Amino acid sequence: MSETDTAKPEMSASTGAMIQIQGMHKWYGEFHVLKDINLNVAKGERIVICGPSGSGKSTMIRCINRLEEHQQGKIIVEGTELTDDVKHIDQIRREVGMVFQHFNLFPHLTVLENCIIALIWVRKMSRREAEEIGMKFLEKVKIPEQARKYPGQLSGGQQQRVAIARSLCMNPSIMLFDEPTSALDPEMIKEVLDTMIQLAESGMTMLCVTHEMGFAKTVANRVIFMDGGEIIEENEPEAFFSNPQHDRTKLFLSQIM
Amino acid sequence: MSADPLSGAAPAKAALWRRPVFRSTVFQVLLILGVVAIANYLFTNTLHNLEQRGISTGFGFLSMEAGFGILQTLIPYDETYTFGRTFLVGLLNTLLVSGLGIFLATLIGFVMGVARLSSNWLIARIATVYIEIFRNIPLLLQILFWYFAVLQPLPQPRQSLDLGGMFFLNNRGFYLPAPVFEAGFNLVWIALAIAVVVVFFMARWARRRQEETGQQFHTVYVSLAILFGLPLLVFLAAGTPLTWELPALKGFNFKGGVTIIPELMALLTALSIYTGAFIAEAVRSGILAVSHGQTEAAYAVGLRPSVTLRLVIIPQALRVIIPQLTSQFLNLTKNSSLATAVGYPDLVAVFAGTTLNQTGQAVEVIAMTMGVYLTISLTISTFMNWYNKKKQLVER
Amino acid sequence: MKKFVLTTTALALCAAVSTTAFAGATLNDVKKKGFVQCGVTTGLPGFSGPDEKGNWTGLDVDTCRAVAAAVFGDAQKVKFTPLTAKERFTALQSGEIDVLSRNTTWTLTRDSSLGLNFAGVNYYDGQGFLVSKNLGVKSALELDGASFCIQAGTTTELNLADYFRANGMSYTPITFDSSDETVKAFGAGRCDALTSDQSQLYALRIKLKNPGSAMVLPEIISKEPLGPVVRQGDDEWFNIVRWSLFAMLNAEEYGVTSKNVDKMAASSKDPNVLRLLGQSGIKGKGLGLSDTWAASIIKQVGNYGEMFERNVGQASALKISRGLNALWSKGGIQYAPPIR
Amino acid sequence: MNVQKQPGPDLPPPASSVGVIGWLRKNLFSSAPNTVLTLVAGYLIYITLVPAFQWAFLNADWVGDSREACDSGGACWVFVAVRFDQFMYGFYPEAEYWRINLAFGLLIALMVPLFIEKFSRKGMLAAFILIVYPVIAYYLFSGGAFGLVHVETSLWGGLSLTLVLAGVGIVAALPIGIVLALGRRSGMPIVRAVSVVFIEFWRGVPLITVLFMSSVMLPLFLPEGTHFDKLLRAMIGIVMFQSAYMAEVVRGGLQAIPKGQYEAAQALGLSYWKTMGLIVLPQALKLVIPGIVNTFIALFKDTTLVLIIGLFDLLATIQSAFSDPNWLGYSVEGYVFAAATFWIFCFSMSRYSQALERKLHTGHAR
Repeated sequence: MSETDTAKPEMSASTGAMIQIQGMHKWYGEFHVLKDINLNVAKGERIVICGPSGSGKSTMIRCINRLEEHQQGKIIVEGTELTDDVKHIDQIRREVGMVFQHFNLFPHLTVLENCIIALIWVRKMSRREAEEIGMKFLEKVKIPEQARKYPGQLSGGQQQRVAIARSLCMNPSIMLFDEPTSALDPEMIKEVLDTMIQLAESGMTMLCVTHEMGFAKTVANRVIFMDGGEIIEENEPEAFFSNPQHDRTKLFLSQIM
Repeated sequence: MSADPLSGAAPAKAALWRRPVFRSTVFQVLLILGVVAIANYLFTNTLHNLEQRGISTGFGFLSMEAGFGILQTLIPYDETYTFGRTFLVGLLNTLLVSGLGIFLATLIGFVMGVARLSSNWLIARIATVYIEIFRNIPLLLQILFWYFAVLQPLPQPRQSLDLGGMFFLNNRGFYLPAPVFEAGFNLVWIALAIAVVVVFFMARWARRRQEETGQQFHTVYVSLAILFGLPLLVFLAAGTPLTWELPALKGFNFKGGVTIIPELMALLTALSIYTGAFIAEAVRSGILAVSHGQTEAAYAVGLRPSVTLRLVIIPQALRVIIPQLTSQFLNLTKNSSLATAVGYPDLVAVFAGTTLNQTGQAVEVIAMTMGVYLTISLTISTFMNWYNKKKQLVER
Repeated sequence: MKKFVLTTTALALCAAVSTTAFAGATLNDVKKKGFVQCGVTTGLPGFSGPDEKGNWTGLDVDTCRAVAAAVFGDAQKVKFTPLTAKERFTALQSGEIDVLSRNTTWTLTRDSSLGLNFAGVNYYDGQGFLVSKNLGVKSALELDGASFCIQAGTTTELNLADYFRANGMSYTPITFDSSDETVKAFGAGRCDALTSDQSQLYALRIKLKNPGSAMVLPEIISKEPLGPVVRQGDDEWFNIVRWSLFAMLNAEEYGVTSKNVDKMAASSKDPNVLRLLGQSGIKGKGLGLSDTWAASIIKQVGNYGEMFERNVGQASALKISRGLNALWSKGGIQYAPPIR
Repeated sequence: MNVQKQPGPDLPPPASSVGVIGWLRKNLFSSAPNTVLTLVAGYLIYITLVPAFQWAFLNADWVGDSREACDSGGACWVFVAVRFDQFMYGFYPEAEYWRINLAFGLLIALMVPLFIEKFSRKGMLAAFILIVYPVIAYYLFSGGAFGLVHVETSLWGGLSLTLVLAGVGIVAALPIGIVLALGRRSGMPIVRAVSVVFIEFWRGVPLITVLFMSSVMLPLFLPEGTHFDKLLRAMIGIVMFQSAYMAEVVRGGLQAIPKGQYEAAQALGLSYWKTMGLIVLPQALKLVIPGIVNTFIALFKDTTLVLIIGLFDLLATIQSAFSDPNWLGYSVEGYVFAAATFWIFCFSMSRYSQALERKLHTGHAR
């Protein structure tokens, strides 16, 4: 597929990287879920992570904002190392937005309230200010008219767009997507992907766990293939899809294409 | 349906007895007749029986002198008061034990429900064991156990357990110092009232300020400081106008102070421990009903755990907990009628027991007693329906 | 559908139970059932209670047996319903039992507004106090401020209130449903004194862990004539119960006992005895009973004296002396109208 | 810029996160407050459980036939052992115990196939248990026919009475509950109103007043001279009370059946009763089995209330044994025995209902 017309950011070594993951390991009890993960993400880079289920994709990105705890190695986000320290965790979570497979909107709050809750309680904004920002992002995801409704009244695609707006309100420098479209009906996938493409075009640093290969080809700078808790292969999208190197990658691609 | 679908004419009318409307009308009329007939049958029988046996009827007995004493009365009462008064005394005693029981059971239930979900294995295990033991043993047995096996073997008044010279525990009850308000204490009450008003307005101001400027205010701490500090200052300024009346052994028993009779203690302990186990389960299921994704989403947008709990988890968990909680409150109130097994003078013991026996007017007395419980339970369930409707999640 | 269910239920109930529709028919009803249903205490030594084998014994129980003997000629044709003090009147009013013989005190209210009639007195009693010996109290007047264990729904409750009011003293009542609970609470020291009819105090004292540690105070603060009760409005049944009791008293007066009753019937020259045993005079006609109604009572249950001694007197664990309950001719007040 | 990596081997986790130490760290000492909590709780358990265990087992007396056998200072289980038969059978004649044993044995034997997955005639068997078995059990308990000696209900008692009351309560309440639940969901306003009033009335009053009413006042409502058994009257009270609760459980099940099921049944031309009887109720009842079991547990515990109206269930029998002058002062043992008995029944039933709930993936509370 075609290259996107945004400038390709430089692959920086360790300086200037938004996220640095070095030698990270994670275990669930005796089970070794993530093995020696090394990954650098530069500013503005858009990475798609794919792989069979249970390969540790979600776990890896959930480690980045400490929804999961890693046991070995380092995760550094914008120069802050992720440790037990609550202050560091708070700081990193403010910089990192996340969109979940099942949206995880707060069902007891309206769409707008979902968007502004963190602005009020974390950024300590006035309600009016927060609502302005909230509306701005709801407009951006093209559902300002739903602001006063409750999440339960929206379609899945609309809910996911609200979830994206909710994350954007916090003005994050990195966005994590954990299979954002896999719980949606086909006709809704497109509206969510469109929003994500729009976001990518605005220069947001993004890590997406997704099986939408079309999306990967359109927007990704890099595609990462994971299996068995390890990064098996990573490459530019075109090369990755046209010329996979590893057997497991080939097998995986043959199954989903 | 019409016989010939092609004719286009108005559908032909079915025979009367085949029409659903007719059938349901007939059925309902028959039902009403049946219910009325049965009610009438029971009513005439009762009237006939009462008349036949020369049993007095009507509510005149309520204004007759009762002539018996009651162990615990919240309002002035002695033998010269009427049966109407005994009704009131019993009712208030029921409300007392229910109110205290609801408070304690909720406390125990919330602590145990949260403890059961604790990450500390031992704490979670203790909570589980507590819940599984106490909710699977009949309440009556628990009441009897606390009364006959735990409280009665306590020492006699003269060998009371002395807790600091102010609190005494023996098999006649738990004796606490009673506050004696001297002149000038009224100022403290006034200060407290002012503090409440101040805190109320402060909370409003803080909320508004936050909405306008985003600045947050330590409402909780400041409120507590005002609520306790202001009355305390006034209290000290007025020259500490409060003394404590200590219970002391005089004659056969302790006199003075506040007494919690063992009947109340046993009933209260059993009711709150038993109901607490059910509430703990409700709390646990409520918290579990909020999916883990909600917490993750809240963390992901940067909310701190305490804020997450307050704004995201609790409001959603309460939707599940409150209906179960109200029905437990209702059960507790109804179960307080087991008071009669240990001689606590509640409504059933005093009114449906002694009063019924002295007057012999079973129908009136039992009707009044059931009426009270029905009123309580209908009030609570009306509230619950209202709450459910209000809090129902809006969905497509 | 529901109506159908309800009517069938109602029909089923009507079919399942025996029904007699007219007042004054207790006797017919009892005869039809084949037994007398008698309400007794849930257990009070000497008055009523089941022994280890489940047989009911006691003074109140024997009073009922006498009625059964009069009606059926068989003192065993009686069934017992144990009742708490609270339940007893409702049970009688509602027709659950035919006669209530449950050490119940005869009072004006109970006679008039409860729709009941007392058929006589099988035990003259009075309310007293049981206290622990180490309390050091010698008289009830020293009990100001004490707490009392009482049984709910009894005249005891009212008498206690009256007595303390009259003497200007204060007290705390602790009211239980059954006498078992009162004695248990007293034994544990929940109250300073247990108050009840004196006869019961002796009976309840046996149930203490250490009966010797408690004593009965001398005061008797009330009159407690105890006797069998029937529903108002059935004079025939009322007479039967009343005269069953009188027959036993008369028998004692004339020296007729369960041992000599047959001999007396055959050979006595005393016209009083002959009339009592149905050998002459009105016999059983007036009561609607067989001629030997009184003879069967005496033969199977005994005369009043025998009944008394066996259950509460010297032959029992209670060892209560006859006192007021001796015959009028022997210094007591038990007095039965003549049978003629 | 292709980067490749060969898969590495699974490594063992760091020692501090697994094994006994890892478990302890994670579950007991994960933070300072947690450590304090653990230590305090551990101490509390130590000071309560150890003496309780010593009292109940180490220092207890188990054998003997009089109170003289109890001299070790611990629990006197002899008291329970001596009275065990009475606790189980009440005053039922000893020679006839086999009838009670047979009745319960038969019931258990009949119930076993219900728990076997492969058994295909569960419906038939359940119907047999609900309809035919009660008749058999009645004659076994009561006698008076087939050459069995008649045993009056006033002699029934102990655990067997508790079970009879709870069993009758649940079996009789089920059909009434179903009718009431259907009534409450009916489209006919009057039917609905009557059901609602009935259900709310019984749910709003305490069982003890219901029992009191049925035990002494019922004859007042019926024609003069109507007699029936005290136990039967207690049962009527319990059944009325229970059917209201049962109705709410069944209603939960009915609500859980998707509308499509009703529509599909009607599309097939089934009448109301056929729709209910053939399509909706079988599904709904299966859904609410856990709820029914829970109601049964509640009822089982509630049967203890009959002691207040003078019936001798397990608790009342034990309670009455306390006043035996030869055995005064062993009430704790009696209560503990009663509690343990009730607990075993209730706990195993509640576990069963939880397992069912998991299996059916549905709660009964709706």
